[in-house]
Amino acid sequence: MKKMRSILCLLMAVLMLFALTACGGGKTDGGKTPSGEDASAKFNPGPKGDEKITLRIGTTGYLGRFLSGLAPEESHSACNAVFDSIFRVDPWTKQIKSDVLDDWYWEDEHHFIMKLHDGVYFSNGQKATSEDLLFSYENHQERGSNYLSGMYLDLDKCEIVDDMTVRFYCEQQNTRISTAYIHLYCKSWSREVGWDSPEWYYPVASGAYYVKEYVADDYMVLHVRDDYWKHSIDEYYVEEYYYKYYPEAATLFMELELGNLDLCVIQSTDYSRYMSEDNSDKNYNVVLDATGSTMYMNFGFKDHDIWYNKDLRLAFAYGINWEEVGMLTLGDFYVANNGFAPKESPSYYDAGTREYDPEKAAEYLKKAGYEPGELSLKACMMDNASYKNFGQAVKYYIEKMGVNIDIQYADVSASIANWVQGGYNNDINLLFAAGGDARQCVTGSLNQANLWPGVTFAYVDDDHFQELYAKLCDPNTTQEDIYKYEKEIQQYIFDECLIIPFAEMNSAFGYDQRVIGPEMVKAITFSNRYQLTELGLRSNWERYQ
Amino acid sequence: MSLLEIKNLSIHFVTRYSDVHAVNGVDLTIEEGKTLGLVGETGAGKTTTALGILRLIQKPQGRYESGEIIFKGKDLLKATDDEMRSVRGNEISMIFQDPMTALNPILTVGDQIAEVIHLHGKCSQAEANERAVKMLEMVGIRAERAGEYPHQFSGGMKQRVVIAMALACNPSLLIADEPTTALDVTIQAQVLEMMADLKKGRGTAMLLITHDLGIVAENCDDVAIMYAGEVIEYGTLERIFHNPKHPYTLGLFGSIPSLDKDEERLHPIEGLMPDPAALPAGCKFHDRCAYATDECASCEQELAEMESGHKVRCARVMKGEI
Amino acid sequence: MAKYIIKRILWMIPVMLGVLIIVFTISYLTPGDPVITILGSGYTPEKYAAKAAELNLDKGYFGQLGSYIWGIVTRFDFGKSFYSNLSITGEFARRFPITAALGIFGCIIMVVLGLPLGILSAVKQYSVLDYTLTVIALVLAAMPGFVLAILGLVLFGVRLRWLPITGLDTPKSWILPLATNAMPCVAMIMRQTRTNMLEVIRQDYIRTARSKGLSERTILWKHALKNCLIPIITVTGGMVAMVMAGSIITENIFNIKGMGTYMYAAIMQRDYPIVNGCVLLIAFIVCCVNLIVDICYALIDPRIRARYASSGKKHKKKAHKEVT
Amino acid sequence: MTRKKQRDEKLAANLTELTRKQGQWREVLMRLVRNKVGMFGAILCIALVILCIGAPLFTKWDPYEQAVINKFIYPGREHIFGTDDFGRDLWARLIYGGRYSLLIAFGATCFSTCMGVLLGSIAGYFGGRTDLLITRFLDILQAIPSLLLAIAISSALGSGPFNTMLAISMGGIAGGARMMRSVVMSIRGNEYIEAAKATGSSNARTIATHVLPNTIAPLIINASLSIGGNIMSISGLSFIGLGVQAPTPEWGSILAVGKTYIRDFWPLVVFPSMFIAITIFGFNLFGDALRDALDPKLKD
Repeated sequence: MKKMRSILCLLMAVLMLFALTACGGGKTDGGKTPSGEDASAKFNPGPKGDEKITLRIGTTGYLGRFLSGLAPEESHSACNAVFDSIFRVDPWTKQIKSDVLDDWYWEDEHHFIMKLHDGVYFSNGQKATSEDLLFSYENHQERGSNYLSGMYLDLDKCEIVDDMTVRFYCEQQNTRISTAYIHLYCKSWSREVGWDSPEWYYPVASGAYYVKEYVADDYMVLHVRDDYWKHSIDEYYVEEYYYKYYPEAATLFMELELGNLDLCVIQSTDYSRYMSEDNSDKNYNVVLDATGSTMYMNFGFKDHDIWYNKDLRLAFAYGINWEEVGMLTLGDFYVANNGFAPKESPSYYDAGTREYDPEKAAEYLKKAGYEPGELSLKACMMDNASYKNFGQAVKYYIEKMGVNIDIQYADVSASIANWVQGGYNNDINLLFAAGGDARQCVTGSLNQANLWPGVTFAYVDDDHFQELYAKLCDPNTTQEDIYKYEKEIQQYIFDECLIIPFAEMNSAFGYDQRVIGPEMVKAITFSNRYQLTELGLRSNWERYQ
Repeated sequence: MSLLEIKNLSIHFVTRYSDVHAVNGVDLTIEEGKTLGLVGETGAGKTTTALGILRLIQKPQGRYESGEIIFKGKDLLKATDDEMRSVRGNEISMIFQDPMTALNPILTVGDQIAEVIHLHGKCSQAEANERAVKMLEMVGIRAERAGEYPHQFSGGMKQRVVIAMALACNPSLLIADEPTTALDVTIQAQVLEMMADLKKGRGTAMLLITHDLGIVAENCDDVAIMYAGEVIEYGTLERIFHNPKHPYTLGLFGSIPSLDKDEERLHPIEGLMPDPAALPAGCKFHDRCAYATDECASCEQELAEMESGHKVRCARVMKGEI
Repeated sequence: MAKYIIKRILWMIPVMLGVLIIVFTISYLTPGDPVITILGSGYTPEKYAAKAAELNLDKGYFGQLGSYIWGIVTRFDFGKSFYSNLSITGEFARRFPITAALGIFGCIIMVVLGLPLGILSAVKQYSVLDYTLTVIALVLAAMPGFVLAILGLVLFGVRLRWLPITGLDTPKSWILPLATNAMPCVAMIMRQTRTNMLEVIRQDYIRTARSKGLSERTILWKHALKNCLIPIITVTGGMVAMVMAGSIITENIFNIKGMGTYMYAAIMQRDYPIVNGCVLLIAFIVCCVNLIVDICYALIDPRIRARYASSGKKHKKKAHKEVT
Repeated sequence: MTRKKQRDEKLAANLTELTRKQGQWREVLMRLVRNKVGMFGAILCIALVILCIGAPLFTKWDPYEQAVINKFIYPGREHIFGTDDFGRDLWARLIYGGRYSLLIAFGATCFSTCMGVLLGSIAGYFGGRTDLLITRFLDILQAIPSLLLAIAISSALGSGPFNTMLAISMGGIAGGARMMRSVVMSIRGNEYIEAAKATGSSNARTIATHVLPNTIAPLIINASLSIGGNIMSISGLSFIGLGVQAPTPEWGSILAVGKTYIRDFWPLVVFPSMFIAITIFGFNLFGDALRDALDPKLKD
């Protein structure tokens, strides 16, 4: 009697398992086209009267430290609020602007002049001088951060003209010096506390917000300064940012659903579920926004001469179903794009597509002189979701083509270290300009392609390409010429199959409709970073009132 | 009026696979202050009968098919649980066979005795402890050992504790289920002698269950011999020992090796106990009985009175053929 | 008896030392150079040497081990995290109480729920209650922890909105994490209690107790329960280790800032000082629990208490391992 | 009379005949077969093993064959268990994946049992100082929860089937060794061990011939019960991203991927959990039945 009942137990156990999971799952039938923008007007977010708010932001990235440029990447958004940036992109005009410089220009081939605004004060009351301006670049070399790469700066030859101007010396002209993400550091304070002190969690800076509270890997509170030199305190609508870290993305989205968060980045799985359900009455909404960076596969030219053989590159172009790889890697964020600028950007150019054709791929492979199964490649990728998906998707097609590939996944910092100078064992790899470029231009996406030493596999060892790229980076080429060259370089890349672009990266932001509108969210966010100083100003909110 | 009368008691154990008839129509009576010996091979239903009296048969499987157990005029089978609880340990108490496992290993000996006194004696805990210590001294255990644990006592000493516990509330009937089987011979005699003294002193009736005829001879007033769940011979000690009639009883006495003759081999009764789940019809002993006839195998046997104070369940005996 | 406890505590020191050495060796053998990961890309040889010296990575295995042990023993300093440069001990001070509280409450729930349910299903064998409890136990024991946690989160947090889903500020928010972390252990304890109880109920001394006229309830609580506690305590000891290890998964999903999330982040960033520190502290808790388990044995079972006392003289031996 | 005599002789005859032919193992097997629940568990395990080894026979789909168009198809006629986030057939992935899961679990159990036997028998047999040392080492091993130990080791050795197996087996050693030690110590006292020593057999030979055979029973029980635990640890490691890496199909890693789609596509969570549950349940049932069969005094 006891025997039979135990078998019954198993059946009931399996049934219960079934029921538990089924009721946990929601219903879904594939994602629809993004339509988050038509938020109903019944929520009228934005400032009413002169009240101030606390904005709650959720993130799955580590809060990190306020020392920009060190792995793992510190929280860019928080640095943007706490420090004044020497150069950053104006979210409204999408052009380069500066918080602290009155003027900046190329004096001649080698000299770049920066004029500091007279009246910038740090939070410890000290006035900013050209010493601090120069120090803001020197510290990166001193600390070994890779932000100076690509500026061809020779810091010994830079000199201070007067207490508000600095003349920088560069071996060759470049645009990177005026687009890189550099903050104004206070030299005396930095020297006093040194780079390793925990003081850097409550930095002395000239930005609009100061760090009121910081709990590692938990939350931080940025509060607006009442003695900010640029704007008075009542110009600010957002009094405080409450920045909370969530290790688990699923929990982050649920917090948004329950109304405990005002702004956060959401995953493609949550996004596709959101789009498939009717959300008219929900207090939160989602907006999709191009991050300005495109996704492309690089051939590791440097030290891997197999890639100088064009047939092999073409075999890869035809042998991999790029549309499918895009969909598998990015899910509902996938937008097909064969160029190096997002579709919205004026520099967008579709150089043409190579349809997935296994026979042609086999042909090219034989023409390149490899029997199926003869060639074997190695790659080391980051172990975050999109790289893992890309690795799985590509590995399937490459092996189907008859090429063996061994993909290792390493954590963020180990893979960066591996990409940049160790190992060189990357025959192929996926890259998307991590920082993205708010100006959504080709040079922004290709910034690693001409950089040496930089990301080892991204360098394109082709003279004509480097020549075209140099023209693009030359600051004095006119805007029309830039567009012309951008088209030319993208066409050249396609014809020579130097790099295979296949997707444009969107990211989705969840926001509380009662607090903030979709246009504001799109404006102040690009590639998962928030322009918190801009978001704080009441005037910016009134644009969309 | 006798202290305890068991009339036509039958207990069956019903499981999915088999229906075990452990006890089939047992009739026994125990007089005030007297000792009844219950003798039989293992599996004859002796212990089941004893447990039946205290209604300790395992609930789901065990079932009281029929019969009554009249104790001091009250039928215990009809009694409510509370009534039974006030009887157990107070009016009727029991000693079990294996002393090694009969005591709770994690409670002190004194506590275990005091527990039953406190429960039935309706006195304070302190007084219960006192009486417990007195009981221990009566069974020959030093008072200061009351605070010790069962694992600190030998087998014999443990049995003494169990006896002390059983007699603590001065019960009118003591059921002893093979009290000395697990002990070696020397301790056996001491324990039995002690039980006899205590019994005489307090006038306690006893149901002594054993398969050792020597013990029965010395301690019992009446004897009942059980076979396959039935009492096959029942009578006073003299009648049974001097004039055994039932073939099985003769076999039992025959299998005791006599001291004066030098015998090479023992004389066991051939064959095995019948399977209680599939009892043969008619006389249960007929397939092992030397005098069995076809008639024995067919008709049911009655426990009839052969002479005063001596009953036998065998038609041939009643007809005087054996 | 007290002598035995002191002896056991003394024995904990070499065990903890052993744990420390094992954990350190494992992380020492891990490939990947911490200095490069800290300095990032543009490192120069002399900066590399300076940083290596600072993290005393240049002293070779025994040097590092020595300074690591010395740091912990004297200043209770677990060193600094590679990335955040914050002292680990400070973080532990803040996070350890949360995980410890979760662990202790988890254990209490385990015992408070597991024991009675086990007894109930043992006493009422083959009843409907027995089977429903067995089915629940089977499902909970077979489901990996994180599936249970996320299901609970989705079901109670988002769908029904009864319980808050993150943090531990309101008492209500303790329910979900504790439930999902302790449930599998409750199931195991329930099964263990049931088997033990079934065994104990069949013992002779229970029949003796019944023959003494005690009511079923007293027999259950006074006689049966105590006897079947011993093997259950061993299982509970084991469960505590499981609950502590399970905290990594639960704290992550419920966003509780305890040792679990700290260690998870450290594993992801390959931040070895933190991983070592967390493992050490959790191992310490498990050692303490094992000691408490041994003491509970002695409290409950006089036979073991006797053996402990006598073992003080003879060679060291933990007797209770044989009993269970 | 004669009828009775013949029946007795026949009974006695086949009784002796039965016991003579059966060794101890046959008797255990007899008892095991009679235990229906145990048999049910055994059938479950064997079915799983057959399913996984003979995977190509049970499905025409290739576990690595991916196609985005049939992503997240619900279970139907074509795909029995539906498809996963890469459009690969879930049923194929689960039965091919079973090879990895069961192999890792078995491997880990064998490794920890062998180490356990080694350490346990040495500690039990020699006693004294070695026993003290080994017991302390076991304490150390047991102090670190097995999941943490597995995490530390697999992050050191790197992920992959073999490293995961090694990492998981470390946790199981302490349990096996401790049990082995108690069994050996109880046997060591027996006379036949002294007799073996008296006849001059070396320690190793004594252990191998006399001590080990008696410990086979508890070892098998411990092993079968620990397989369930190992499978749980594998899925725990995969949750943290350390266990077997994609795209290798393995129950734990499929479940870890399923976790992200728990609210969108329930089959990706239900079916791996079911496979894990059935395996654990099967091995536990079989283990319990084995314990009852090998250890008759433990009444059911």
